[in-house]
Amino acid sequence: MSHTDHNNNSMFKITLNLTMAAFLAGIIIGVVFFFTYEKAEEQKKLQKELSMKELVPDAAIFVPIEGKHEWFRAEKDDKTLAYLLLAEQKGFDGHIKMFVAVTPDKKVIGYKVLSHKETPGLGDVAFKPKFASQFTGKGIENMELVKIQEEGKILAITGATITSRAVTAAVKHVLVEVDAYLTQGPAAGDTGVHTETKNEHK
Amino acid sequence: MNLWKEFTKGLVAENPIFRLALSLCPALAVTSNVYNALGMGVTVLFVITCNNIVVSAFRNVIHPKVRVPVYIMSIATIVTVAMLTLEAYLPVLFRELGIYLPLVVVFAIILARAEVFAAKNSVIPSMIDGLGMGVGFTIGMVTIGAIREIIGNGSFFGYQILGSWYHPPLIIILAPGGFIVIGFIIGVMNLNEKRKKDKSEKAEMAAGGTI
Amino acid sequence: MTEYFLLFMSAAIVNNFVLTRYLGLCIFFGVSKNYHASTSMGLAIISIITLSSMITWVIEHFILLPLGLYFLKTIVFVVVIAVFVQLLEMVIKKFMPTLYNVWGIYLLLVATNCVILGVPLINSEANFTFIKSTVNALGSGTGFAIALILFASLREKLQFSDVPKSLDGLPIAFILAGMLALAFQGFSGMIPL
Amino acid sequence: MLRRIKGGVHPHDEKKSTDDKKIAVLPLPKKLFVPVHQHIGQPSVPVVKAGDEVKKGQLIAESADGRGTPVHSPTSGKVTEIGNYPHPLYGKSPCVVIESDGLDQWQEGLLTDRSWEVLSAAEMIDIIFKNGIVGMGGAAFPTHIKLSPPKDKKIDTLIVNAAECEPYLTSDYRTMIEYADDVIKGTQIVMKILGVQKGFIGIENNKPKAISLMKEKCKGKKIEVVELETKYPQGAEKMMIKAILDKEVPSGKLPMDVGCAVQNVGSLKAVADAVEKNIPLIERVVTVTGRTVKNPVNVMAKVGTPFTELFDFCGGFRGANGKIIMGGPMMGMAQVSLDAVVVKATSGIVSIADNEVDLKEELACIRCGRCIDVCTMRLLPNVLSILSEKGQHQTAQTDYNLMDCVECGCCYYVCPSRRNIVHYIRQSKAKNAMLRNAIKTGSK
Amino acid sequence: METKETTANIQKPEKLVITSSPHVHNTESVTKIMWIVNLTLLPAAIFSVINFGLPALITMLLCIAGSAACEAAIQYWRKVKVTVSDGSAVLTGLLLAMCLPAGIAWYVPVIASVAAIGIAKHTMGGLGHNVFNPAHIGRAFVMASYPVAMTTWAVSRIGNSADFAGAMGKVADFDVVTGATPLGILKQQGYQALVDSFGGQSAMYKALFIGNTGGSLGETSAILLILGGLVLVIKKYIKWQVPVVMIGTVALFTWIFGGKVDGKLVYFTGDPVLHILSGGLIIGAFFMATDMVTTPLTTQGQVLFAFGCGLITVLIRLYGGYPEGVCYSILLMNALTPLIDRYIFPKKFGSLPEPVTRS
Amino acid sequence: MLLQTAIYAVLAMIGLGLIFGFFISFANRKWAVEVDPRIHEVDEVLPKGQCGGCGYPGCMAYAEAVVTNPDVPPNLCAPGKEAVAQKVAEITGKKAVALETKIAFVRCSGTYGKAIRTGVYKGVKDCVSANILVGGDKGCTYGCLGYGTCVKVCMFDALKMSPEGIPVVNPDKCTGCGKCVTVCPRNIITLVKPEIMVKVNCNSRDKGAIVRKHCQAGCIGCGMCAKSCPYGAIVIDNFLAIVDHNICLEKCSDPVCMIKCPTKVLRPAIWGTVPGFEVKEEKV
Ligand SMILES: Cc1cc2nc3c(=O)[nH]c(=O)nc-3n(C[C@H](O)[C@H](O)[C@H](O)COP(=O)(O)O)c2cc1C
Ligand SMILES: Cc1cc2nc3c(=O)[nH]c(=O)nc-3n(C[C@H](O)[C@H](O)[C@H](O)COP(=O)(O)O)c2cc1C
Ligand SMILES: Cc1cc2nc3c(=O)[nH]c(=O)nc-3n(C[C@H](O)[C@H](O)[C@H](O)COP(=O)(O)O)c2cc1C
Ligand SMILES: Cc1cc2nc3c(=O)[nH]c(=O)nc-3n(C[C@H](O)[C@H](O)[C@H](O)CO)c2cc1C
Ligand code: SF4
Ligand code: SF4
Ligand code: SF4
Ligand code: SF4
Ligand code: FES
Repeated sequence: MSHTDHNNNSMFKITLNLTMAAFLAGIIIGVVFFFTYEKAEEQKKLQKELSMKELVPDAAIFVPIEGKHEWFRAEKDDKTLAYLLLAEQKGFDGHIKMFVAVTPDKKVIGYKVLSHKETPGLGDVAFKPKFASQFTGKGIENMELVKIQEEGKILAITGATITSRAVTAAVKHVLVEVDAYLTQGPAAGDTGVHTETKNEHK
Repeated sequence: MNLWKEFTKGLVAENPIFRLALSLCPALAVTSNVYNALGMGVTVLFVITCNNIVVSAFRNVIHPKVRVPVYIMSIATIVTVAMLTLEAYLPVLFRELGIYLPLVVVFAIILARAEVFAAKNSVIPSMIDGLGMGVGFTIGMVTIGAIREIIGNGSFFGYQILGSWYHPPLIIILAPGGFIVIGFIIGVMNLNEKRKKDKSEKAEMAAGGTI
Repeated sequence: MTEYFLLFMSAAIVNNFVLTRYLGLCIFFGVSKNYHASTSMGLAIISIITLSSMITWVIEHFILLPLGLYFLKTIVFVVVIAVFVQLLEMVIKKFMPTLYNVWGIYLLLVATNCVILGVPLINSEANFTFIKSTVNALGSGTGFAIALILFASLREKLQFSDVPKSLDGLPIAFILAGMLALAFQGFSGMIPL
Repeated sequence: MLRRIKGGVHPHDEKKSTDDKKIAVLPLPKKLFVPVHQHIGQPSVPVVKAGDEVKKGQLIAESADGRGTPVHSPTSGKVTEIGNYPHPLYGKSPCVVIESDGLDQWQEGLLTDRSWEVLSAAEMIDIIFKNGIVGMGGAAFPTHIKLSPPKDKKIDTLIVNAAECEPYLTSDYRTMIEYADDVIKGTQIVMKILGVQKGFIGIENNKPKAISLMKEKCKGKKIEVVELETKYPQGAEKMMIKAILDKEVPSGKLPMDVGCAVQNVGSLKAVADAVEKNIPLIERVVTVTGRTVKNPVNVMAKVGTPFTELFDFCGGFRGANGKIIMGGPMMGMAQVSLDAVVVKATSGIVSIADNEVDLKEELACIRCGRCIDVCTMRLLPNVLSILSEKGQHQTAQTDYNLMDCVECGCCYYVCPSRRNIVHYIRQSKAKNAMLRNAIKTGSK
Repeated sequence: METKETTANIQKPEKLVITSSPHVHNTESVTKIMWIVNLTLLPAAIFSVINFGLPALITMLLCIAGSAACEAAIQYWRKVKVTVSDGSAVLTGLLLAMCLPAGIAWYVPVIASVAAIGIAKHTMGGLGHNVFNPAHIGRAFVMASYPVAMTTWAVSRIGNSADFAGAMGKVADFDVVTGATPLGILKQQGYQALVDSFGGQSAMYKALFIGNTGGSLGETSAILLILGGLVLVIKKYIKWQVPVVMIGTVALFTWIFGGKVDGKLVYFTGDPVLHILSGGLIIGAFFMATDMVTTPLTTQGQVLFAFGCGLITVLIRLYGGYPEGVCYSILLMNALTPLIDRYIFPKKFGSLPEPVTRS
Repeated sequence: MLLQTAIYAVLAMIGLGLIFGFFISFANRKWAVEVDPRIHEVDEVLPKGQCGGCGYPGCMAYAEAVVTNPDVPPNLCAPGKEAVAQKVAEITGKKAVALETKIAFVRCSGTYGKAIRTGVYKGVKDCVSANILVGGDKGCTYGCLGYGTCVKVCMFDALKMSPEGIPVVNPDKCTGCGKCVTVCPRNIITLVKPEIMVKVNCNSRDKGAIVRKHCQAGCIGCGMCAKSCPYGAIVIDNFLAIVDHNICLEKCSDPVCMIKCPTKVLRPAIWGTVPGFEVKEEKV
């Protein structure tokens, strides 16, 4: 670049130059933000509903539960079909974040993983139907991980016991929470289902 | 100025990933499948082209002392706009690209093209340069993504193309495999180049040329 | 205390930036040709990462979040870091020329790099406290430096090897990095965070 | 007490075939090719020309710069030519060709009979210089220089190097057995010149006869005979000093820096001859041996005698020859031609059979570290060889102490990859020297 | 050369060979070393075939053939001398097989061999140039690729049969019974469960020592491996310090930190014997941490290397995701080797302080 | 609410620009350090990828090195490619040194077929190494040993070992750096002007008879060329023809010397002809 003109080096000019650039950037971003924000929010909600819908296809709406973080009630025709809770559990490598759906009579419907860092092909088998379907319809008394097939229990994945245990623990925890909530009222239990203490999101 | 040449140089001869060795992070991080690779490639293509246009358009009013901050600001603005848009309209891709999306800002190739090319050329060639580099980048990403996905997962764009007889070595889609695959791709490129060079040298010798 | 220690070790070794998270690769491959350069670079990275993650934390938590400007995070972080590093470089060059020669020249190189921007973004994503983000940054930087120095020493050793012509240079560096990453897999699952 | 060094190797010593062979006298060759370059330093300058008549012991070449050594005619006859002929160390080098007249007549004024005890140190150094004495342990360093250390270097110990650690060679051993008195006398002379009170004779314990003989001769003479473990390179002077005095000569320094002087037994015999009888160094004991030599011998050979004559004296060869080595098999120089001649540093000529020549291919270093374990100079021979291979000769010198290597060859001896480590090291040294010269003379 | 007129009448040799000094050499060579190491591994290899039956033999042959063929192919392609006969590729193959479970699907050993020879060894230039232990790279490669297969261990036949003869009778049997390795059980179910599975502590030690447990081929015959290793020590092919330090470090740290009572760490209650005899530590310490190509040059450096291997092994075993850790610890220390070599080298001659005996 | 946030964003950005603009301009004024202006010039032309690919920790560092250190070549920047190298060379004046008018010339014709070897050399494949072993295996002690030390040392790929065992110079690539001259243990390579007419392809100062014994292609010092040259441009020194190229270039248009030379060691200076080349007699 040929800008070696020394008169050009005044503090004012430099500052102005940068400020103008920042101003333009601010305007552009501000405008785009203004026009996309609502759509994005909508999308976010939609995404969440989609995953919840996958778990409880029959539900018409998902109502956030008062005073609880990321708890939802799946309703249809004013009837509670299920409770959906966001659970987080330490897995083989990192935390597994998943939605767990539980019927009002405290049986598992299923779970859907939102994010995880388990090994592909090993740990993530636990999120595939073959393993996940074991939970369907089971209650808290069945939430026990075994390594050899046993009636009514959860059979661990060979080579991924840790992940299996994490998933089982998360589901069990949700069952406990829901149980407490239903039997003792809204004040009981955590505000969120997290077995690890972790700072909550904004 | 030959615009076609400006465009094609980025494809192979000055491929940003394999030849210039710039922007290596996305080349590894988001190439475990073709879909993500393509998404990232197109994002970068978009950003680099826009930024080249912006920089070349404003090149005469930007003070040299604040050049780098201003360029970065321009890139960041474009990226932010892209992010906001993706979030609103392609949320799935937005989530897949994860932390790498904001990091597009610092992919060396974008700043490098701004400095090397856009800052010295007018708008049209800069745009072509950006497109070429972006396409080259995308080609690189997709190549890596395809190889990794096919070998490491037996699939292509998510479709299982190798039968169930194929037991993919998972490592190819994990970190170490990514490094190794890229290493071999560049190796094969070098090999081709060397073959060509050897051939031309031999031809030279046969023609009673300089050696 | 243990928590911070584990966070540090996790960032430095178990979830090593270069080898498991693929950040900062341009520097990693660019600078590791030379052992001494890589030691200086390691120092530069550690200090810049830590300082910039401290600054960005403050900006995020006292300006951006209160005003609801989370979407400006990227642009603000990157500009702040770039300018901060530029200023730091000038100051060191002016007032500590000897320090500048061993260390300062690496500063500008890292200013606009994934790893420097990546850590503040990760901190912000994980919503770390100030201390935690500082520890995380320190660990990440240290991890980067460790990987860089190890890798540089390996590459210097490779200069004496008989690497096939077409693999010489960047390709073998990648393959070597792959093997290093394979070795680092040994730490996987050690500290889940 | 047996003294040892750390590191080193144990090659088979192969000394059986010659160690009981008396030193024979070689028949007078018809032509002698006396090289004017027989010591470390500048070549000497011939002072005779073609056609001149010379007598045995007559000066035929003079030191060029006063630091080298003069060369003397080994026999009487006529100078036919001064030309380039094969030299066992330098390829081709100027030689004074003398056609023998068969009379072997001494020049006048030599063969005196004087006692060293009446001469002063300075006189004796002059005599040693004039008679062209160089170190006969292999390095051919001018002895008069070694015996005139700078004023600030105080030498307090003389070590006689009688280790003869090289396999095959027995010339020093035979010298000790047959010229024991001369060796002791030489030792006493050098001790007087250097003004030292303490002398040691270091002998490896595979030569018990020499040890007992020397012990007997040294009685009451302030000279102590030290038995050394048989281990190559025990005879290297730094190792000798380490084993006997437990002192280490620092890198780049000389024995005199730790107050020592080391002399080979052959050199001492030559010193005694020069000082007492005024005989210049014109002949030496040479071991001619090897599996393909019909009758291995120790022989008193004149400087300038072609190797062919020596082998002829041994009755020729049996079987095909692979290599001819001047010196021992560990440090000797392989010869391209049998036309090379005996020089002052020729302690032996070893012939190695065709099938003994080790032609296993060199492989990459497998980093086994054996070379490091045996290197008595505590270097990293493998690293040096690799640096040399990759052309980083300067790094070898600045970072890996290239110049400390004494080229003993232990590293090659043990290297399972058969790396030519010594050759690589010598290449580095040579290239660095070339570079230094180029810089000194200004680049072209 | 001009011929000199001399009186000599001997026949001059045709053309002499010229090389630099020295002109003699001892009898060692790379080929000899490699084949002898192969030999010392042979008893343990044979035992593993007895123990796990034909599947073990097949795994072994696949690894060896795969390594050798890969080396030959690459060298042929690169137009350099094919050096399969030097035994180093065979050794890599054999050692690789010793790290794999018996009867694993055929492609796993093949891919592992290609990774070992093709990626770890020949991208760097072949024997002597590689920085990582090829066998371990091969193993780590398939470990990450086929984690399920790689953690499905064959169970000892000798352990399952009442007696040795019973096991011999079943050698030709193709079936593999799978189960957990001792360290796997330890990691998953705790120490007590492990001891119980053997029926007592001394029974466990005995089984481990003789090789009567499940695991990879080379994990199960401690005594034969130790014997083989001793031969190498005596032949000076390896330095005794390396296995001693590595095993010692593992023993010390597992003793201190390895014990849990009711799930809580109690110092000095670990079981070092268990850790020494299982998880491939013996073969790692004697045959792999001693691979000269990938370890430091000097003895001091090697001791440091061995210590590092031991430490990382314990870290991985006690806190990591893998039940054993020898493979990764050696790979990680391989990566540290150039640094060790940079800072640990012999003190140069003459640097000792001068003795003050001068008057 | 949304609008408010958007306005905040603009304001924040303006603030950012103001503050940092001020900082930078302030720093620029107070803390700027004087440096060689060429460093900046070089830095300007470099791509600023800050990739470190040149082996220096960044573009600026390379710029500094290439300006201040004469040994640093101007072509290390891979992203910049040739164009940048060209510009860097212009600014630093480096090409000028490299484009010196002289190029290397190998003074030996002793190819495998023509010159005998007296021993079997089994050492390190390097001319210096061979030379320290009693002068190596080549009969002629002046001749090229053919182990290619010069080829290895040439950084510009200008020397190639011909199949006949004598290195050949590629004049287009040779920069006349003289590295090969320094390293040849036999002093066979010299630097000459590229335009010279005849070259003496031998370095032997042995007598004719000895030369003949070792090599069919060597200069035997017969003096035919010297006698035939009408301008006295050739003298015989120690049995070797020495040509004064300046006289040739100035006066001669018809080099008869080459026709007269019995061993054809005197050949036209057509660069790149492989040793063993036969002079075509019809047209000189
Ligand atoms: C590369 C690798 C990745 C692994 N990833 C997981 C994982 O994601 N989840 C898991 O539970 N175990 C994982 N493991 C296995 C654990 O280390 C442990 O061996 C396993 O959980 C034991 O299960 P098992 O008792 O069923 O064999 C992994 C192992 C390896 C070698
Ligand atoms: C050319 C070729 C390559 C193959 N490569 C693999 C491979 O890499 N991995 C694999 O698991 N099977 C591979 N197979 C398939 C195997 O031959 C075999 O079908 C498979 O291992 C059967 O295992 P399964 O019973 O677990 O499906 C390959 C087959 C062919 C013909
Ligand atoms: C490796 C090596 C081995 C040596 N072996 C002997 C030896 O056996 N006998 C000997 O007299 N000199 C030997 N020397 C030479 C001595 O180092 C030293 O130069 C010599 O003893 C000095 O005596 P001089 O000047 O009388 O020759 C050897 C040198 C080296 C480097
Ligand atoms: C004592 C000894 C141990 C060895 N250990 C290994 C090993 O663990 N893994 C391996 O691939 N090769 C090993 N080798 C063989 C050889 O060194 C190996 O193929 C090289 O690493 C390949 O360059 C060993 C060789 C010896 C002599
Ligand atoms: S490096 Fe030199 S001193 Fe050391 S063993 Fe080799 S030749 Fe001897
Ligand atoms: S003895 Fe040979 S193979 Fe072993 S380290 Fe030394 S040079 Fe390398
Ligand atoms: S010219 Fe010199 S350096 Fe080149 S090959 Fe011939 S002898 Fe060797
Ligand atoms: S080394 Fe230099 S002078 Fe010699 S050929 Fe190469 S470029 Fe020319
Ligand atoms: S450092 Fe991450 S893209 Fe370059």
